[in-house]
Amino acid sequence: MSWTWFHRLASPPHIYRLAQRLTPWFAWPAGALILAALYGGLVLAPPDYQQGDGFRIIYMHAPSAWMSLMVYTTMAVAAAVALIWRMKVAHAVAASCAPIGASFTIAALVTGSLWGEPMWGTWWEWDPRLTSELILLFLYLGYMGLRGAIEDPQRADRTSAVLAVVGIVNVPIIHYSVTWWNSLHQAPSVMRLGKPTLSTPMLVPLLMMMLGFTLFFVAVLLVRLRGEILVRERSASWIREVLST
Amino acid sequence: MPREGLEVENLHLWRGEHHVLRGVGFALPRGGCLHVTGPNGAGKTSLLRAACGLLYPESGRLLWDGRDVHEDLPTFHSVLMYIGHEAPLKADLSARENLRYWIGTRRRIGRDTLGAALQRVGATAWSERPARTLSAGQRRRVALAALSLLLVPLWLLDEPTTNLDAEGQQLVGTLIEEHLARGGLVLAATHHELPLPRSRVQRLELTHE
Amino acid sequence: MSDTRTAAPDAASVLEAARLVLERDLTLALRRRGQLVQPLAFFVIVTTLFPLAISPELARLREVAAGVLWVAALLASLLALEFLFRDDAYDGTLEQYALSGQPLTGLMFAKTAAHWLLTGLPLALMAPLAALSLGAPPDAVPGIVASVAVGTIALSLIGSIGAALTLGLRRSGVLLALLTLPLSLPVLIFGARASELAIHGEPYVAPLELLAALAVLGITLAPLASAAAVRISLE
Amino acid sequence: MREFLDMGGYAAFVWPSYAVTLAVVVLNIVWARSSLARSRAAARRRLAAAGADA
Repeated sequence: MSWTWFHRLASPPHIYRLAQRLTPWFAWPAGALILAALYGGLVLAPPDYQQGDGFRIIYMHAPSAWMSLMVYTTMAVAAAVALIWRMKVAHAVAASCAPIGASFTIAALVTGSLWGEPMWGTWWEWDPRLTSELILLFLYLGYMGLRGAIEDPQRADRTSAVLAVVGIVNVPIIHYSVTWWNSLHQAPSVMRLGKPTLSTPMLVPLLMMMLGFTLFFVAVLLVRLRGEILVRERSASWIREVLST
Repeated sequence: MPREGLEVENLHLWRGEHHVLRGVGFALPRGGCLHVTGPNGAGKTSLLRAACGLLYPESGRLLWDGRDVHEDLPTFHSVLMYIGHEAPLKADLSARENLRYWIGTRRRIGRDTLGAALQRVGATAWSERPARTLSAGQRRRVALAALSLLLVPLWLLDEPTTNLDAEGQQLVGTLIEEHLARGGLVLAATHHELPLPRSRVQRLELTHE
Repeated sequence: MSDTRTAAPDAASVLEAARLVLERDLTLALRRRGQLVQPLAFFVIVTTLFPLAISPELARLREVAAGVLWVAALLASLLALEFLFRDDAYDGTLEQYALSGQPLTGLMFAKTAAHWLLTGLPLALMAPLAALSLGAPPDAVPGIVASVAVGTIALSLIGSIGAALTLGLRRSGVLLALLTLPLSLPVLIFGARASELAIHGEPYVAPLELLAALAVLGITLAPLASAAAVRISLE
Repeated sequence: MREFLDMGGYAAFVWPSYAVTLAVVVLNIVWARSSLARSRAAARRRLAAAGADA
């Protein structure tokens, strides 16, 4: 059947070795991109005409916010694949995603708050994007809480996968409702925490940082994935081989 | 050429870190009865639950009339009846009500049919009492009534004779024999003897290792 | 003697099965009224706490009435969720549902419908009383009843997913709240807005329609998710 | 250099946000490696237990 290549590709030993081999190919470019983007963002980019040097927080805030959503989406897609085709490797991917995504969601919230204080004069503003980010953090915490609370590992995988899929259906609805709610109550004097209009020397480091973070995510995911595969694997022969290296 | 009945091939099942079923296999033809025995924790209940498609095995196949049951579970479920070691009765409902709501989700039943089934298991006297007041043996009898009401081919019974008096055990034997005679299949897990002639029963012994 | 090669010839249809599931849950609830009254009592108590905590001035209370009403309704419906599947999971009823050969999605829908009839609908009928005590004008009553009634449909459906996901757990209360509340946020926003507009005598159709859209989306998707979660809990 | 560190008066906001985010980056590396190490140790223990059985 035409599925055999797919199953061989998705077989745990194959994925384990592939993850091991691929990690440096993502880790080093990620490191180089992040360093270059740091230099570009902190030194080369000119200050914003309105926010001065304060706008440089965007190089940390926006990529973190991007990560929080991108990782959640990855997790939900992996969970759906795992549920539909009963693929253990996909469960391992979903399990690896959650702590990474949650940590970057926290970073996005903290940097958003640090950005808000000089711009709005308050540490927390019920800005629609920050509020959505906070709800996203709750979704991550719920996912990890559910996974941690179920003792049987297989059931934990499958139950939390259902939650991840339910969550991703809700993310756009939550974001829409929060934006709608905010538009009702917005005081006109408050400046939106938004991207200032970015000139090219400002934009390039931002895109580099986002790409760097994305590659970094893949690298960390590959490392975590190996651990999660080992936990789920029963066949001893290749584990013995892998552990001896 | 598809064979009729239930076939289990090389079933491996894990519960967490425990390798509970290690390559279990058997074939149960129409009119056949398989008695699964073994000490506590040997995986009798797990085997039964895997055989009705509730547990998804790590490897191995489960065939009904030659077709993999996991390809179409609802159809497979509509030919089987599983009774666990506790009858699923609500304390606040009477035996009759329990039976109506339980079997009614699968088969249309009239009052008379229900009454006849209750009489068959000797429940007429207490069929209107809330299940809360019933003894373990009486609850088991309600489960037997459910079994006799639902004329599906495959019965999966977990400890069918527990808590029953001698007469109740004999009733289990009679019900099974009638079922086998009309071409039904029975898979029963118990460490007691089944109240049936030995010649009618295949045995499958599960061990710890 | 009947043929044993196929399922029973007089097999029940999904609708008949779902109707029986619904009837059964309603019968059970009526025999156990205490459990039925608890969420309602909770709702009333929470809404009476606010005047004591804020001020007895009706003008001030009116400003927060819609929010108070909805947070209390959300928590009250959450309170009732723990009982939704728990007893059925313990005594093996869910197992029988999963093995009935009927689509489990349909039976889950029936159970959720029963849950709404037993908590959402009474809450919608109680809500005007609470709103009046918080200074809402009598004209606001239809809007409040409509928004709470429609909103609790969505809440029951979202809640059924949470309840099904936490089935295998010994202590599920806090986790159930952590899973359900973020997902319920849109319902809270649209519901509170509809009630607020009703209290201020303004047209509230737009948020009510959004609530209805959420309820419809929930009706189509939530039973699928809770059926999947229930099956997994039986593994 | 002084001027750079001052960030046009926004130093108190810019540097902590860089510190927090980069700390999250570094912690992710540490956590990922330690989680892999833990899983490897657990797998080794399981293999040893299985070996003792046989």
